[in-house]
Amino acid sequence: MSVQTLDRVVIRFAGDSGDGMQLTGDRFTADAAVFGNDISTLPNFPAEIRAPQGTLPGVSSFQLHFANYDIMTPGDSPDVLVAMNPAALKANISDVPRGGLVIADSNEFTKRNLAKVGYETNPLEDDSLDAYQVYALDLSGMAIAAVKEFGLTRKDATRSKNMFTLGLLCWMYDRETAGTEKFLTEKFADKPVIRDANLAAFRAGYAFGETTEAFANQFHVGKAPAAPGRYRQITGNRALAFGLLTGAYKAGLPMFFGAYPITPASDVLHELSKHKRFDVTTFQAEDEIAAIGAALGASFAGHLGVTSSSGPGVALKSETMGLAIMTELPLVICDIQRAGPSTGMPTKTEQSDLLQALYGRHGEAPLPVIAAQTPADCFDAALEAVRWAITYRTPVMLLSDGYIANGAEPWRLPDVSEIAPIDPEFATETNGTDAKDNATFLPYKRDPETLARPWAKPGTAGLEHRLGGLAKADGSGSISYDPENHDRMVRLRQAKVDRIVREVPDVVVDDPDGADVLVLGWGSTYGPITAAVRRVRAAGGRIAQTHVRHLNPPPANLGEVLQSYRRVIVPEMNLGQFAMVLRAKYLVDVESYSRVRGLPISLSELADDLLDIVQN
Amino acid sequence: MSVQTLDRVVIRFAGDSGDGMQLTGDRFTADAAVFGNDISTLPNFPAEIRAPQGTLPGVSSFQLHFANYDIMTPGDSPDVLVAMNPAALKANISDVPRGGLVIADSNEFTKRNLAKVGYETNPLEDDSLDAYQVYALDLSGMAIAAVKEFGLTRKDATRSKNMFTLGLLCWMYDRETAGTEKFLTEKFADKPVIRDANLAAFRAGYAFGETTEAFANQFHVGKAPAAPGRYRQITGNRALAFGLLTGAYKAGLPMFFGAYPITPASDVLHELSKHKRFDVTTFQAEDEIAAIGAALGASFAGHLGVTSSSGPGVALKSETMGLAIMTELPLVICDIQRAGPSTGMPTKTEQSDLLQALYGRHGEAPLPVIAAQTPADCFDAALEAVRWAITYRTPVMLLSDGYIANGAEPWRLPDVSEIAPIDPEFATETNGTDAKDNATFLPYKRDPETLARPWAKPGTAGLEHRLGGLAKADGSGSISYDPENHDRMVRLRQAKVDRIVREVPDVVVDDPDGADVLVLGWGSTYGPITAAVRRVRAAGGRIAQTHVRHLNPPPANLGEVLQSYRRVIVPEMNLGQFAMVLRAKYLVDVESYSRVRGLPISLSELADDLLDIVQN
Amino acid sequence: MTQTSPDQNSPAQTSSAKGLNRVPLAVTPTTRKDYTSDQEVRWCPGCGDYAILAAFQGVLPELGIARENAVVISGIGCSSRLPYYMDTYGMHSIHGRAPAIATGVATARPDLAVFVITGDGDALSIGGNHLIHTMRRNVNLTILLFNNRIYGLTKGQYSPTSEVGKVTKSSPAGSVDAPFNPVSLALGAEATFVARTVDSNRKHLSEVLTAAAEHRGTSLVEIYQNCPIFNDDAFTVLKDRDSAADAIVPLVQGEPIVFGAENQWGIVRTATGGVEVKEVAEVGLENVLVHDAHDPDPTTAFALSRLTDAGVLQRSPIGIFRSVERPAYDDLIREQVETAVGSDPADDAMVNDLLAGSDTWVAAEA
Amino acid sequence: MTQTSPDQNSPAQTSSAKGLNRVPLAVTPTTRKDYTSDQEVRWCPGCGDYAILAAFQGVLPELGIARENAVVISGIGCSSRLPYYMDTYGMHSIHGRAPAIATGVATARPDLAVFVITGDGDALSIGGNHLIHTMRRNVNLTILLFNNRIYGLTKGQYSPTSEVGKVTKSSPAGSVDAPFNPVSLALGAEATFVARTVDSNRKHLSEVLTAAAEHRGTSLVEIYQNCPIFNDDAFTVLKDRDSAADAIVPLVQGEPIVFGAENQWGIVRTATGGVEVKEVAEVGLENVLVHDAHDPDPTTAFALSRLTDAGVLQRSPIGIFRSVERPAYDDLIREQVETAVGSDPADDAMVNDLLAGSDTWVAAEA
Ligand SMILES: Cc1ncc(C[n+]2csc(CCOP(=O)(O)OP(=O)(O)O)c2C)c(N)n1
Ligand SMILES: Cc1ncc(C[n+]2csc(CCOP(=O)(O)OP(=O)(O)O)c2C)c(N)n1
Ligand code: SF4
Ligand code: SF4
Ligand SMILES: [Mg+2]
Ligand SMILES: [Mg+2]
Repeated sequence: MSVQTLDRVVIRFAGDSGDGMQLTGDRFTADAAVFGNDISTLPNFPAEIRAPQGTLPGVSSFQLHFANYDIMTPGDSPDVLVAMNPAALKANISDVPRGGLVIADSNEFTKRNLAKVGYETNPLEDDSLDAYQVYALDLSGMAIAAVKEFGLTRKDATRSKNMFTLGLLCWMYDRETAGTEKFLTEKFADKPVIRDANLAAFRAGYAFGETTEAFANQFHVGKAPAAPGRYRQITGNRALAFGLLTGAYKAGLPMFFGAYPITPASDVLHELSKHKRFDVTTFQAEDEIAAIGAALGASFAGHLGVTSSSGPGVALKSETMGLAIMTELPLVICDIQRAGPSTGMPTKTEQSDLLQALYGRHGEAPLPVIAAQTPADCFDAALEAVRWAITYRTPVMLLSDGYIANGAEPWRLPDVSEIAPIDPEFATETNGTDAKDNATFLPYKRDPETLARPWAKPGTAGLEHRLGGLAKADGSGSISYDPENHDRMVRLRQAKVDRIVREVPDVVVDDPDGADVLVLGWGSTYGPITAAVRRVRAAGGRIAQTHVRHLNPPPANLGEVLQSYRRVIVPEMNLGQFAMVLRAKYLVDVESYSRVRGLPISLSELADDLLDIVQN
Repeated sequence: MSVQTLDRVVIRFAGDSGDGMQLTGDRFTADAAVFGNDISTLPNFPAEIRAPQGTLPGVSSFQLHFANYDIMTPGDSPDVLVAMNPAALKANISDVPRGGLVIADSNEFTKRNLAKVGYETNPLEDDSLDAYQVYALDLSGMAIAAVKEFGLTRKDATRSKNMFTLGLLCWMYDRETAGTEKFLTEKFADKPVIRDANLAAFRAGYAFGETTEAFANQFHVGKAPAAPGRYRQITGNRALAFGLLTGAYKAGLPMFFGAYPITPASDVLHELSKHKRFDVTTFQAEDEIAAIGAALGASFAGHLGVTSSSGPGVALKSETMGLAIMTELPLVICDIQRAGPSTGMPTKTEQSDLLQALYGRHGEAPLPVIAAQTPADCFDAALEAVRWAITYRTPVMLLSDGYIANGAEPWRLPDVSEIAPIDPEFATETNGTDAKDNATFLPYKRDPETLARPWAKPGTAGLEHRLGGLAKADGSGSISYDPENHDRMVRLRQAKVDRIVREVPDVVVDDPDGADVLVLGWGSTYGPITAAVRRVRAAGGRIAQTHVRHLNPPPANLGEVLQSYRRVIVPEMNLGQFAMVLRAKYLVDVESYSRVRGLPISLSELADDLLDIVQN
Repeated sequence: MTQTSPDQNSPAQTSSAKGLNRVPLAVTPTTRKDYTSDQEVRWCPGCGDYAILAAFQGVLPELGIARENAVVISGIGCSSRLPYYMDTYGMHSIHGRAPAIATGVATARPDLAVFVITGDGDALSIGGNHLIHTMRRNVNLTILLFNNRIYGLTKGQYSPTSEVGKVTKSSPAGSVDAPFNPVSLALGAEATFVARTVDSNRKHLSEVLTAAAEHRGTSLVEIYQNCPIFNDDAFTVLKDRDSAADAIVPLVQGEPIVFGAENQWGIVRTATGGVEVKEVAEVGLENVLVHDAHDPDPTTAFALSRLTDAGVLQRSPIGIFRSVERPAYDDLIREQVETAVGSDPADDAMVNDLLAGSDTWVAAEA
Repeated sequence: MTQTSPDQNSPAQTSSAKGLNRVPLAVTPTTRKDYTSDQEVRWCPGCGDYAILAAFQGVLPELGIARENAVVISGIGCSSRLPYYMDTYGMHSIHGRAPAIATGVATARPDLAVFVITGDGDALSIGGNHLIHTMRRNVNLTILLFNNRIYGLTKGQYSPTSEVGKVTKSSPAGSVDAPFNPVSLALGAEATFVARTVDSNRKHLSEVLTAAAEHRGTSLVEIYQNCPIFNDDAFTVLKDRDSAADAIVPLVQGEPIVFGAENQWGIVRTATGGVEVKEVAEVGLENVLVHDAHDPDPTTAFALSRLTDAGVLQRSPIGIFRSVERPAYDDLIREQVETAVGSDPADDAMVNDLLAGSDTWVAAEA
């Protein structure tokens, strides 16, 4: 048996919702990451509700791409498909290119299970999979045998099949087993029987690979070059939670996080609720309006208010965002986008809340918008959102989406000590005089530099003041119906947001060959676009690429950049929302490349299309 | 005494909130309208809450412009100011051009009242009003005297001063008294003492004008030429309510109107609640979400669902609009805009909800948007919204604003028999076959022409079906997570809205002189822009004008029109929202002319600015 | 052109039940199968929703109404998937808004039997306001509140009916929110019909649902529903054979409220106005409270609702707590409209008159 | 860099009242004038809001707390203008959301005394859900619900407390909505402190507000407030000298509930669990119900709430219906956080550790 070296592999684990595929994928990913591969993952949950066992809608999958170089996406098509039942095979086989590897649990290919998904004969036995390398193995049977001695129920015993499978794959891809063993030991620390059974199944799987002659080869994917540093693997939602937490920490503020559960944003709530140690309070509200309301109240009280949701919940928050804009208090609103409109496809991804983020409020109600572009980048984006919110006393909208929220990649750990602190600069003294020339506090007297207003915490004697949603007089913040004052205040609020461009670095264009076509994206299309651009270049196409992270205010040089290309292509998972904004702002005929499938844009399709474009 | 003939007069009635100025203005307007003048009015309420008597915030005013020609606005500055107390004088005098007429109730210029608004000396007695023609008359004293015989309380007696004043002005402007006498007789039919006292005060005011020598002149403003027909005076909110009602009537559908009170939209609810006779049900909901929800439920049940609100309430409705878009049911959503953001200035006008109307929803959620341009036009706009909603099975957003909602103008009455009927075309039969080839109802099988889906009323046997917010399969409407289906459905919903362009007439440009500058507006700026354009032309400037009523989808020829002018100026009461849309859509460098003062754009300021532009 | 509301004047024979009195009867009797749609039912194995669906599909044919006149409106949640499985008119709407949407349906159409399917999160968290307003208005709806005391669809966060201290993904240190008692809340919100039943008791469930549908006005039925995936032990005491008899307190109209394997327990009034559990042998059957759901005063029903502790349920009355008559919102508002419309619908002339108002003038040909 | 929450560890002396137990006391006593802002008060002449404002401005100094630690949050409505007139920290927020916003304030800051000012529309119509959830959680807030039984600010539409049949601009044929009884609703929503008082009775108003502020958890105070402009006769029976004695039923802790000019009327329990009015002479004072707001069972309080008819008010108890102890949401959740933070706040190393998690690897210099 030999070890064959590969640059990259895409494995897709697929099974029934109850088969533990997410866990299997996670573990394999962790091992690959710790080993030093670059990784990118794509979990794919069934629709929110549980479908009956063994049916197509019940299939859950997890795709992992690992490589010895810097990769950008979880891959379009898997090299290896692990199918734990007929439904998993049927749902996924069409994505596997001919010649791909299929490992199937033959034990589950019973008449009944086959019938459930409409297979008339067993595909493992007829010739329908001839184009693939198929390994039909009795995975569950072997797992059950491996755990026999522990006296588990049949159900529990069968459950260990995922660990058996993981063991087998660890062997196939030449992985260390220590990480998973440690993981299992810790996870089941207080259920020793389950722990030992899982360990046994895992080891049995590994041993099966090693001893059986079923497999011709082991494969090895080397370490990816990576900037020196300490790394971990991280999902977008966790990184986002960490970014918020770190921001509050660097500002020396307790965080108040108000949320109402919603897919795919709930994990931000779940993550933060674990970190009370860091002075984070999570409030599970009765609805999204209460969630943002309480967060705004906490900001008024001098804490960092944060709220997070997905499209339908963010829609409900719009009225309160208007109040946050009027009261000019720090607030971070996270929108983890999913496929819409309405309930749409809650477990699928999309970028279609951009216009809601920019314009979804009544009146002139501007706020800054930042979009994260990869799972790890959610950390930086969230940290920046906190910084802007506090510095400029403004609600900030942070956009992520289901793809990066649930996907994972290696993250080079920052050193918290090196992150610039955020100064909330609470007001402590009066800053003006009233009509009678007494010293007074003017809550709307702005910092001439940032246009931010002072933030005075309740409890500070002498700075008592009232905020509210009514039009307010410049400076004093008293109710004002003066027409000129209103016009001025509307423009001041806009100017404050526009001025944040000071914080926005110019976009950098990656254009090694002096191309005349530019592809421009924002948010989670970063991975697919970058990968597609590589392919185009590899195929000899000249193409420039840039990615916008600050959607409002956009970078100062953006217009210039757009004008300097013959064609600008903007791939988005919506009907061209950012393209519209760019056209309006810069009067450049940017072309929207729109795919609204609830999936990340296909890198191969995009690469082909871009190649077509640059070659014309 | 002579009667002097004038082309136009602008009168502003101003007094304390309790002084009945709105009623006085209304009556004078009605008389002017019935006489045959063209009219335009601008009520100006104090902030929503009552201020203490005699203070500046408590001043309520009503401006009426009447003329012997077709006028466009209530006028920038009043020729005549009626000031019922010092606060009314102080709040309004700066708007009166030098030489203007001021009629003041000298009785109210007491030390106490003067002090309340910071007058140190009595302006009726010092020289501060030298630039005006001032008539300081004891209006309340004379009114009280006139009603003495009726034995009213002093408070009630004092109240009659507004009718005294009205009588005086009727004389001054050579008006018939019969209309007001009829009005008072009917209004106070069951309070004979009040009726007679008001009549007496009114007649006394008229007689005072006739007999005293205080006034040198009577004035006469002749009839305005008008298209032949029967006319009435109407406010925007009433016209809007009538348009909705007529639309439902022409469709043969009962109307279900769900609303939660909010300024300045409440009057639509108030008006419709009076018309149960026309099968209109009004539902005062617990909030705006319930209001739109119940309306959508009624549409599902086969009635015409309608909801109305202003910006803050419309924001709350966004999530449900998404459901309406997904279920493709008829629904009309009226947004009577007011000054924002947040609570803003509820009694003031603005056009700043346009982007919310177009984009304020999560996901790709397109809907048609129609904007009314004058009070009377609210009828046509509402009727059209109903027609589109029913024909295309779509929520339609109808935009009005505080200016036209409360303002009034003459309206040439339509003949309901001549309005084209609206066919709800309820589905009555199955329209497809299911997997087993049985006849079945496919709720998302579209009309190839309109792309509208069939609307089947509950109670129709055989067409039972389930709607919902989850992504749905093309045709059957079943839940679908298929990526290609989702992409197709997103585009189909967009295409359906885009296709409504079939209903949209091309914009017509008024360009008598072959100008190279075009001024383009939408909504309630119609009046000020048209008036300003007249002035520009009168001053020799060449300028073209067009006004857009269909904001989504816009008229087919709009791009072409924009491209054919050297400069395009877009005046809006916001920071340039429609300008942004035009730039994005047509890549034309339209220029935003933005005034955000909570007031209609000043016609004289606009005229000056436009003149500047065309002369450069 | 004249305006008609054909749907409101259906000539068919209508139900004699008050709650359905303008709903046409089926010409040929329907069966459970008629109410089953072609969609595959998709809940987790063992989910209590299956039993409720089955009972509901069984009750509808019994009501005798025409299937096409049944409308089922839900919000969002596992439970709210139910309309897809019913071959009636239906809408799976948005989170928390089903009572509002159903209010529109019921007000527009007296000839429809309108059901709302909702969960403890949908009805009591985001939708709490619509729920209480619907009850105070007494809109003619039958609301099935599936209370699994958890957010099922979003994978198991605590809900407004979860017990204090509940550890979930969003409350790793235990939740600190005191729960609602849905029956108390409904009574405080002026509900005219409030009942509770259990997914696992098909007979009781069917009886309660039938009574609820036949009640005119809002009927709120709280259904204890097991979620084996995220909250499997929420109702163990009530469902466990050994403990159930001592834990479930059946309310039967006109009967003394007794329970226990030998009916050895009875409910008696306390001196301070509430109710408590006593041994029947000790107090005498004649001193046991006789259940009267029709009492116009909701106080005793409220007292009974307090028997349910909000923690790990140890004891809970099931049955109809309250069932009283009060005019339904939709009937009243329809009456205003129907009176105004009268027997002759508006015609063009009337609309023209309305538009014209009383002050018009004529501009002649120039 | 270390993280501190200075506001939570104020060294100043704090109030001894439970509801304010972490709120610092004023160093020099405050007066009503200190609480008066420079904004001109703008309500209609004769509006009941004036009296409530005055009473509130009088109560705050009595509480002894530092003025800068008082926060007043309101929604939208005439009543909700109140914060502008208070020289404290405050927010005039948006319609219906004040309880949610105040929950954030109170949870973040135990050293603040947080008041919510709201109206019957603001609290019970659009804001109903936040209100009931606040009460069930028992967030430490004092809620002043100005009930004028009308929407004042929007010029007089009927509200969820208006009587059936009310003719307003939006209900020209008379409204058909049955109103809420705010006290019943609060009790159904698990409120721990529920009281009612009247704008015109300064002494009672002040006493009730003081008790409410001193209660830990949510205190709901319904205040009958006259709106002379749009609903002038809503409380005539209660305010008219001749009828008031027979209409107002004062609840006094530990005292028999009697009323009438000669205290000739008393409240007694009915046989069916409710309460009713009897002549004291007839039943004997010893049989009159003795008021106990501290009864852990809310049933009697609920029964008392039903004495108020929802129409033209003929009779109404005022005073504290219920006042019981239950842990406050904000205390509990803060306790979790404070315990986790402990005495040594997180430092860089701890944050670095958190970010790193347990599975890290190192990429060396290439
Ligand atoms: C506006 C909005 N917020 C949040 C969600 C996410 N969500 C869907 S169902 C649900 C709660 C479900 O709980 P419950 O009503 O008890 O139903 P169950 O699933 O337990 O039957 C939540 C939070 C959503 N779909 N829409
Ligand atoms: C979202 C929203 N909807 C509606 C309104 C309009 N509005 C303001 S106050 C109010 C009702 C006020 O009634 P209430 O709370 O009883 O206060 P009151 O004026 O009687 O004191 C309404 C409907 C609003 N400001 N915002
Ligand atoms: S999660 Fe719970 S409630 Fe939802 S389907 Fe599964 S078992 Fe039923
Ligand atoms: S409208 Fe009524 S509640 Fe509002 S300020 Fe005037 S009197 Fe008071
Ligand atoms: Mg639930
Ligand atoms: Mg009110």
